[in-house]
Amino acid sequence: MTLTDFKYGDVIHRCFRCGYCKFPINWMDVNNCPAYARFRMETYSCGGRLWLTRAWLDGEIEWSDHLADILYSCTACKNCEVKCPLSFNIDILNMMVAAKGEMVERGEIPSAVKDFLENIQRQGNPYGTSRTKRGDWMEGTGIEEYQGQEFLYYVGCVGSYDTRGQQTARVLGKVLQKAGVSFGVLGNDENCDGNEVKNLGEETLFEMLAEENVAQFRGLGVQKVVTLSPHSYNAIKNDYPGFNGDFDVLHYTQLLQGLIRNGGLDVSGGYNATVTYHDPCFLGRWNEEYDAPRAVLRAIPGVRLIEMARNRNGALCCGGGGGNFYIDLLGGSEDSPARRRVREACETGANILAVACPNCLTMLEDAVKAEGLEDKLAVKDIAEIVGEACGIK
Amino acid sequence: MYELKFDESECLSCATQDCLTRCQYMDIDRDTAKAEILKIARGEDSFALHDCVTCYACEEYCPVNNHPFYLIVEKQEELDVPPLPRPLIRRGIQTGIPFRGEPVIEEVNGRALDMGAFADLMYLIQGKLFDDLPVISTDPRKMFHYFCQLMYLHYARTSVIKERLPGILQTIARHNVTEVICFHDECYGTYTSYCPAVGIDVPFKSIHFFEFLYNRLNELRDEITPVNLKVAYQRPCSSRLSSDKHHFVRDIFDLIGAEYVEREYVDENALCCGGTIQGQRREGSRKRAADVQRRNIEDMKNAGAEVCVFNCPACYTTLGRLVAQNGIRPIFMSDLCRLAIGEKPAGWR
Amino acid sequence: MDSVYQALVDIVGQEHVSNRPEELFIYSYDLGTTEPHRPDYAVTPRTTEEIQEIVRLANREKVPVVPLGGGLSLAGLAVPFKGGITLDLKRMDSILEVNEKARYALVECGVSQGQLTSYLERNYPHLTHSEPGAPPTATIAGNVAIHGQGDIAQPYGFNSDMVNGLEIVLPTGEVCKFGSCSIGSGWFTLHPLPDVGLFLGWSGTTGIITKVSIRLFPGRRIRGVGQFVVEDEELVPEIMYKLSHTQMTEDIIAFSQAIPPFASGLQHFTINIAADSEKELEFKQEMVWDDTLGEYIRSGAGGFLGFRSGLQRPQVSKTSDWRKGGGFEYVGSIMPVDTYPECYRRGREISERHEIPYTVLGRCVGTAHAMMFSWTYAFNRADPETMKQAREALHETDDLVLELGGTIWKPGLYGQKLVMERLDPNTLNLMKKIKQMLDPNGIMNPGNWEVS
Amino acid sequence: MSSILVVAERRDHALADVSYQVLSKGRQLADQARVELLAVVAGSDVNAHAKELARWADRVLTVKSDRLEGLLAEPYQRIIADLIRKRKPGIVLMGHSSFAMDLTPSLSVELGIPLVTDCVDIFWQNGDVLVTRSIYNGKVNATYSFAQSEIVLITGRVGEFSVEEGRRQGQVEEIEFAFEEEFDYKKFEGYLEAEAGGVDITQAEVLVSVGRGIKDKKNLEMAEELARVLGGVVSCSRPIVDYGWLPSERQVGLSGKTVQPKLYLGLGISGAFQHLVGMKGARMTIAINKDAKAPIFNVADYGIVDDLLKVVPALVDKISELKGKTE
Amino acid sequence: MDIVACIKRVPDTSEADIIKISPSQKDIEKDRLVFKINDWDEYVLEAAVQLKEKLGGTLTAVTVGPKDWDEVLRRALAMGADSAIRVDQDVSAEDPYAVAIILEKVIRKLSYALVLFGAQSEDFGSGQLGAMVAEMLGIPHATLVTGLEAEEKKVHVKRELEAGTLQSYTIELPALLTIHTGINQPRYISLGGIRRAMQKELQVMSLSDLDLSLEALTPMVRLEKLELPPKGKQAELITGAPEEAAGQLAKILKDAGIF
Repeated sequence: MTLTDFKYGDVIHRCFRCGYCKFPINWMDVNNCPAYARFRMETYSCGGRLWLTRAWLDGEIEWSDHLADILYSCTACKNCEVKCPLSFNIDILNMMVAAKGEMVERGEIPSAVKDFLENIQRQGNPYGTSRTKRGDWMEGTGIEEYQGQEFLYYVGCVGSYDTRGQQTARVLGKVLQKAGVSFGVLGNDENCDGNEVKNLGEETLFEMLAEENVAQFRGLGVQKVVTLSPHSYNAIKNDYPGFNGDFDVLHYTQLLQGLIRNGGLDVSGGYNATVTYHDPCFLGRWNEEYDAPRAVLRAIPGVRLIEMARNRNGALCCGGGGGNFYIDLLGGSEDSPARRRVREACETGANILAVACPNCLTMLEDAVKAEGLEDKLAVKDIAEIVGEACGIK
Repeated sequence: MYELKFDESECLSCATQDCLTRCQYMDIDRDTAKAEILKIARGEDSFALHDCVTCYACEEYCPVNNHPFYLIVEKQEELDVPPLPRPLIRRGIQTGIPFRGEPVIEEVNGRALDMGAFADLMYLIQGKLFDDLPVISTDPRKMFHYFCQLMYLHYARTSVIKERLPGILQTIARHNVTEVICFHDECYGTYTSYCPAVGIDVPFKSIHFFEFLYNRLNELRDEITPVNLKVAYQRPCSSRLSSDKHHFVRDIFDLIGAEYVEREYVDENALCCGGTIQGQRREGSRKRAADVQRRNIEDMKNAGAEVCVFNCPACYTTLGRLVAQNGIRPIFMSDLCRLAIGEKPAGWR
Repeated sequence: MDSVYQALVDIVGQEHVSNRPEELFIYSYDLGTTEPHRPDYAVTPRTTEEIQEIVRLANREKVPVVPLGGGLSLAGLAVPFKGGITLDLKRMDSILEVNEKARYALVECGVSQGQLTSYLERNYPHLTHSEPGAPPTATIAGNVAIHGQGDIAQPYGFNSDMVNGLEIVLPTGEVCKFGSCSIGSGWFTLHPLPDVGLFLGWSGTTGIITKVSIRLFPGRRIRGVGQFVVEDEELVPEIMYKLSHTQMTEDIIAFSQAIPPFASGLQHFTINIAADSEKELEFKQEMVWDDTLGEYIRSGAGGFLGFRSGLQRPQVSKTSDWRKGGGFEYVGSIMPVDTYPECYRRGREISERHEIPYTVLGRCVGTAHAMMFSWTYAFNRADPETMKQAREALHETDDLVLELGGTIWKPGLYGQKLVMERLDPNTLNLMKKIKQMLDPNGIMNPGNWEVS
Repeated sequence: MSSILVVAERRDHALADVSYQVLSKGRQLADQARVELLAVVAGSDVNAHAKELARWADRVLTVKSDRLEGLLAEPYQRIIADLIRKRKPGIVLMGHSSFAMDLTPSLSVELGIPLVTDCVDIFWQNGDVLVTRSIYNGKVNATYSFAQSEIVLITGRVGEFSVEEGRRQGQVEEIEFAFEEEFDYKKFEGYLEAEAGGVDITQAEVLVSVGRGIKDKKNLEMAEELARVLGGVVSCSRPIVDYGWLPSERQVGLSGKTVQPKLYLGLGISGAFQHLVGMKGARMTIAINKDAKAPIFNVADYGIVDDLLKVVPALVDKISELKGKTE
Repeated sequence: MDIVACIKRVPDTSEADIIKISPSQKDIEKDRLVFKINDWDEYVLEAAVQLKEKLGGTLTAVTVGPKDWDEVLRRALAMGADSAIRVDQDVSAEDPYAVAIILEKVIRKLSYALVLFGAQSEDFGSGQLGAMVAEMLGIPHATLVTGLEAEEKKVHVKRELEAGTLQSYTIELPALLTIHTGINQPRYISLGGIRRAMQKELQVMSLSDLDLSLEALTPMVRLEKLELPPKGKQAELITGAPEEAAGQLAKILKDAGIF
C-alpha cells in the first residue's frame, strides 16, 4: 500500500508537530505522551509517529524493526487527540491503527506483537495459555456460569489469566454476590474482547472476535454486561454495536456507584487510607467516565481521596495500552510511564494508588516494586478496596 | 425590493405608545414618544434613532404588532445613524460571508432541527431529547450558509438581511424540510416575524426550540426527575419576535421541577445581555452595558437564583462567565432538560 | 562499528543516541519550508557535562553540532545543513530555582514555556514570565537565544532583555557563566559586569546555552484581553503610541488577515490588561477604552469588541491548517511602529501575488519603541507547489523588511545573507573574528551566520 | 538374528561421545541376546578408533577412504548399505546425531528397513526388540515394536545411555570398498565455528540462562543485571538465538555449548531435552518459570513458579542487600 | 525457481500439563487441545516465500491429513504459496515411511527445483521424513539447514552439527532440504490474509489419485503404548510472593557460597 491508497492519505500530512499532544491539560510537563515520555526522541512523539508513517507509506524511509517498535509504542491512550488543537485530531489514533494494520498485513510486526496476536488466534488470550484454563480464576468462589441472570460479568483476558488480575476478578465477583446482584460469567467459554487486537491493527481478527462474542452474548440472551476491564467496556460499548451487538454495558465502577448510592451495597466497614486515583485511558479519555470511580471511593468511610497533578483527561497513561501490558515496548527504564506515574502518585502523599483496570493494576504494581516504593505506596483495584470495605477478605 | 409593512396610522391612533414609553433604555413620556415615532415613520431624524440600544423589545411592546423596531432600524440605515462604529458594522457584515465551500445537502423530507450559525454547538443537542432527529447545518465550516442574518438589525443593515435572506431560505429548502425546529430564537423570529413583515415567503413551517423541547419532555415524562433548582432565565433580544412562545419557558420549568424565581427583570421586563450595547458609538456605551449587566445579575442574586438558563449563545458568551463569577451556574436550556431526564449535560460545569 | 556513534553511546547511553533512519529523518526537518538535511546522529543529553563531552568529541572528529530546543523557530535554524550531531536538549528540563523576592527563575535549557507557565501558576500565582505566542513546547532558552518577545512585551520589551544570567558550553567544550552567577553571587542580574553578550541572536553558532536565568514579573490576579478594531491602517501607529502612553497594558497586538472574512481589510487590536482588583481593572479599562480610545469610538472610526478576563494561550499552530496542510512559516521583523501601514499593504500584495491568504501582525515592543511585525504564509505540506509559493513569498518579504528600514528577526539562511550584505563591514569583520575565536573548527550549527 | 551393528561417528579425528553411548547400549543388548556386536568406523585414519571400539565390540569393521571428508552422508550410505546387505545384522544402532539425521532415513529407504530415531530406550521383550521414544517435546513416552522385519535401524538419543567401561579386545577387520560414483552433485565447502565474541559461557562459574519466557529482547537487561550481581554471564536456549536476541555462542544445548557451571539459573526456560543435555553438568540448578509442569523442574534443585519479570528484579535487590551486609 | 513445501499440523502442547493419554494408550486426548502449524514449517514457508520473492517461480504447499488440516495450507497460501495440495488420508504418524511414500507420489506430479521440509515436527519429532522423500525421489538432500542461498542451478546451504558447529555444502538442483528454526524470522499471517487465501485454489487428492492403496502403506513400525514419562526428581519449590521467594533464594545462593 502507498500513501495514495492509505485511508488517511489526505489527512496525515496535516500534523504540524507543534507538540500540544505531549502535554496534559495544563502545560506542567511535556511527558504526557507515554511513548515520548519513555524515549524523549521526537520520533516517539505523536507527531513523530505521524510524520514517520507518512514517510514510510511514501517510500521516503524503509520499514524496519525500529519503525515498527515506534508505531507499536503508541498505547492508544488518546492524550494526543484530547490535546491536539487541529480539527483532524479525531483521526490521530485511527491513523496509527491503520498504519499498524498495514504492518500486520505485510506481516512485519515486532515479535512480541506477533506472539500476542497468534496467541489470541489460537487460545483467545495474549498469554497463549490454554482456553481450557480461562475459568480457573473462579475456582471456589461459587460464581455461577451465565444462564439468563440479569448481568453478564465479562472478565477479560487479564482478569482471567494474570495472577493479580485473577485476584481482582474474584473480589469483584464476591462484591457483586454480597450486593445480591444477579450475574453469571462465561468461564472457559469467554473469549478475548478484542479491544487491544483492534488497536494493534489486526482488524479482521478483531471483527471475528466481535462477531463471535456478539453471537455468543445474543445466543445466551444477554442484555446487560458489567466488565472488570475498561478495555472490554470500551469494545463492547463502542465497537460491538457495529456488529449489531447492542448491550447495556457498564464498567463495574459505574455499577458499584449505583449500588452504593441506593444502599444496595454496605461499605460501612470503611477503608482507612489516603487514596489517589489513576484514571484508566479506556474509562477516562475514551469514555469520559471520570466520576463513577471517584464517587465510589468517596462513598467509603475512611477514604481520603486526593488527586495527582495530572488527572482526569490529563492523566498519564500507565503505559499498558495498545497491548503494551504484554508487548511492553515502554518498560525497562525509570522513564517508563508506569514508573513516572507511581512516583507522581507517591508525591501526593497517598499510601494507596487506586486503579479501575487490571492492566493498570499490573503495570503500576510492577512499577512500585521497580521504584522500591513498596513501603510507601500500595496499588489496589477499587474492587479490592470496596471488597475490604464490605468485609470481604 | 422587499418593503416593511408599517402602518403609520396605527401609531397615530395608538393609545399607549408602549414602543418607546416602555423602553428600558430611554426615559420618554407618551407625547414625546408619539412625536418621535411619527418623526421616524416620516423619515426624519430623531434622538430615539441615536439612543436605541437595539434590544428588539419594542417589537413585543407594540400592542398592534406594527413593527416599530424594524422601522427604527430601517430609518437608522436610511438616515445613516449607525448605532455602531463603522469597523464593527463592516466586521459584522463580513462575518456572515461563507468562505469554506458549499454545504452538503442531505434531503430530510420531514422536520429537522436547524442549528443555523451555531453548528459548533452540536454538543448541546445530544441525548434522548434529540434521538433520531435530523439536523441541518451540522458543519461549523459551512454554517454561515444557514445564518438567518437577523443579527444585522443591531447593525442598522436591513439591506443586508433582505439581500442575503432569500438565498439562505433556499439553502434550507433544498433539504426538503417541511418543519424547521429553530435552535435559536433569532432564526425563529426571522422566519415567523421578520419575513412576513417585509414580505419574504418562507417555504417551510418553523417550530420554536422551546415548543419542541416541551413536547419531547412530555413524551419522556416518566423519565423526569425534578431538578429542584431555582432558575433565572436570560431572555435574548430575538425572543421579543416570538413573544407568543415565551410561555414555554415557564411550562418547561414547571415540567422539570425548576423554580422560575420571581424577579424584577423578567419576561417583558427582561434586560439585554449587554452584548450589543457595549460596542455602540454613543458616549459611555461600555459603562452602560456594564451597568445593565450588573443590575441584571444583582437581580438574579436577590431573587435567589442558583442557575441562569440561556438559550442564546451570544448571551451566554457575554454573560455566562459573569454570572458564574457571581456564584450562579450558567446552563443552556437544552442541557437543563437533559439534566432532568438523568443525562449528563455537555456544558454543565 | 562507527566510532563517533560508539563514543556518543559511552557519553549519554544507548537509548539517547540514534543513527537510525527514523530519528535521522525526523531531525532532518524543520516545521517550515526549509529543505531537510539529515544529521548523522541524534542525541538527547541530560547534563551540561554530557554536552561538554559531546562538544569535545565533535571538535576532535570535526563533526558539526546543532543544538535544538522546541524546534519551532520555523526558519530552519536547527536544520543540520552540514550533517553532524543534532542535540535535542529537551531532556534538560529541570526548573532549578525560582527566587520569589528577586523575581527570577533559573531553568535548564530544555524547560518549555508551558512548563514554566504551569509551574508558576501552581506555585507562584503572583509571578509570571513573558510567554511568546508559540506553542507551549517552545523552550525558554531557545526563545531568548533568538531574541523572542512575549505577552508582556509592551511594558518590559524583548525576552532576551530579561536574561539575568547564562551558562554556556563553548564550542571548544568549556563551561562559561555570565552575569552575577559568574562571580558566585546568584542569578539575579546580568549587569554590570563587562559585557560579553556573544550568545543571544547567534542562532547557536557561538555556543550552547545550558542554563538561563530569566526575569519574572508581577502576575496579576485578573488578566484579560480586550478587542478593538479600526478600518484605516493609518490609525494603527498613533493608537499604539497612545495606548503605550497609558502604561496600562501588558500587550498590544494589531493584526489583519484574509481568513476568516470578518478580519479581512480591518485592523484588529488585542489589548491585554491585568489588575489585582476589580477596582484597578475598571480604572485601567476607563483609561484605555474610554479616555484613550473613546474619541475613535465616538467618531465611528474605531469599535470596541469587549473585554474577556482570562488569558487564552494563542494556538498558533492552527495557522498551519489553514490550507489543510500542516504547515506555515512567517517572516518576523523588528520595525519602527509607524511603518505598520506600509507593512500591511505591501505584505498583502505579496500574499495575493502568491495566492496565499494574507496574515499580518504587529506586536508593540516596549513603549512603542518598536514592533515585531510578522507576515505569515501557510502552505500545504502535501503540495510542493504551495511550499514553493510560500518560500518565494518569504524571500520577497525578507527583502521588504530591509527595504522598509527594519531588521529581520531570527532570519533563515536567506535573510542572514541579506543582513550580512548590509552589515557595517567592521561589525561583520568583528563577528568573523569572534566566531573564529570561539569556534576554531566551525562545528557549531554551521551554515548559519557564516561570514565569508 | 546374527548380530548387532553399531555405526560409529567420527568428529575432528575423534569418536563422538554418543558413539560410545550407543556402543555400550549395543554391547548390553548383544549380551542379553547372546549375539555378536559389530562396530563399523570409516575414514582416512581409522586404526586408532578401531582399537577403541574393540574394547566393546566383538568385531570392528574399518573402511579406509579419503572420500569421507566433511561427513557427507551419501558415501557413508553406500558403505553402510553394502555392509548391512552383506552382514545382515538384526539391529543397526547409531547415535541420534546431526550426521545420523542426514544419513539414516535414506539408508532405511534404500534398504527398505524400518527406522526409529532418537530413542531413549531400547530393550528386549520376549525375543523382540522394542524402543521407546520421547514425543510431544518430552511430555509423552511412546513404545514401539517392529513388524516382522529382519533388520531394524535405530538411533539413540544423545546422552541417554551411560557408557559402561569396555574391557574386550575384539578383532579388527579391514574392509575394502570402492565407490562407483563421484558425489559431485553435493560439494562440502567446510566447517564453520560459531563466531567467537567476548564471552565464553563454557568457562563461566555462574550462568544466568534465559529462554522464551523473557518475552522481549529488552528484558535481557534484567538477566544481565542478575548475572552482574552474581558475577556470572548470560547464556540462553535456542529460541533466543533464533530471534537474534543473543549470538549463538551463548546458546546452551545440543546445537549449542555444553556447560558445567557452579550455578545454572534458568529463567523462563521450559527445558526441552536438547537444552537439558547441554547443562546437565551444572552443580546447582535453579529454575524460575511460570509453568509449574515445565520439564526443567525435574532437573532443577530449586524452583520458583512465577513470572520471572517479577521475580528477577526482586532477586537482584535481595542479593545486593545480602552482599551489602557481607562487604 | 519452482518450490514444493511440505508442512503439517500439530497440537499446541507448549503447556506441560495439558496432555492426557487416552484410555486406549494409543493416543492423547485431543479435545482440550488447539492445533497449529508445525513450528519448523513456519520457517520452511518463510524461506520458500523469500526465495520466491527473489527468484520467482511457483510455490506449492503440500500436506497429508484430514479436512481440518486445510488450515495449515490456508496459512501457506496466505503467506504466498500459489497452490496447495492436501492428500486426504489420516495416516497414523507412527511411521513416517508411509507418509514419505505418499509425498513422493505427490511431488513427482509437480514441477520442482527445490523441495523443503521442516527439520522435524513438534509432536513426534522423528526428523526422518524429508531425507526419506529425497531418497525416494533420488535427489540430494541436506537436513537441519540453518543457512540458505539459492542460484538458478544450485543452492549453498549451512547445516547444523552439534556444539555450535556448522557445515556448508553446495548442492545441485533439484534437491531437498529440511529447514531448521532460526534460518529466518517468519512473518505474521493476518487473519485477513488467511481469509483472502480462501479464494486461492486448494486441491484435494485421494490415495487412488496417486495410484496408492492402503496396503502400500502398511507400517513397518507398530505403536505399543503411550505413557507419561516417569517423574524425574522434583525441584524443591520456593513459594510466596516474588519478594519473599526471591529473598529465600538469595539466601540459598549465599549459603551455597555463590556470592
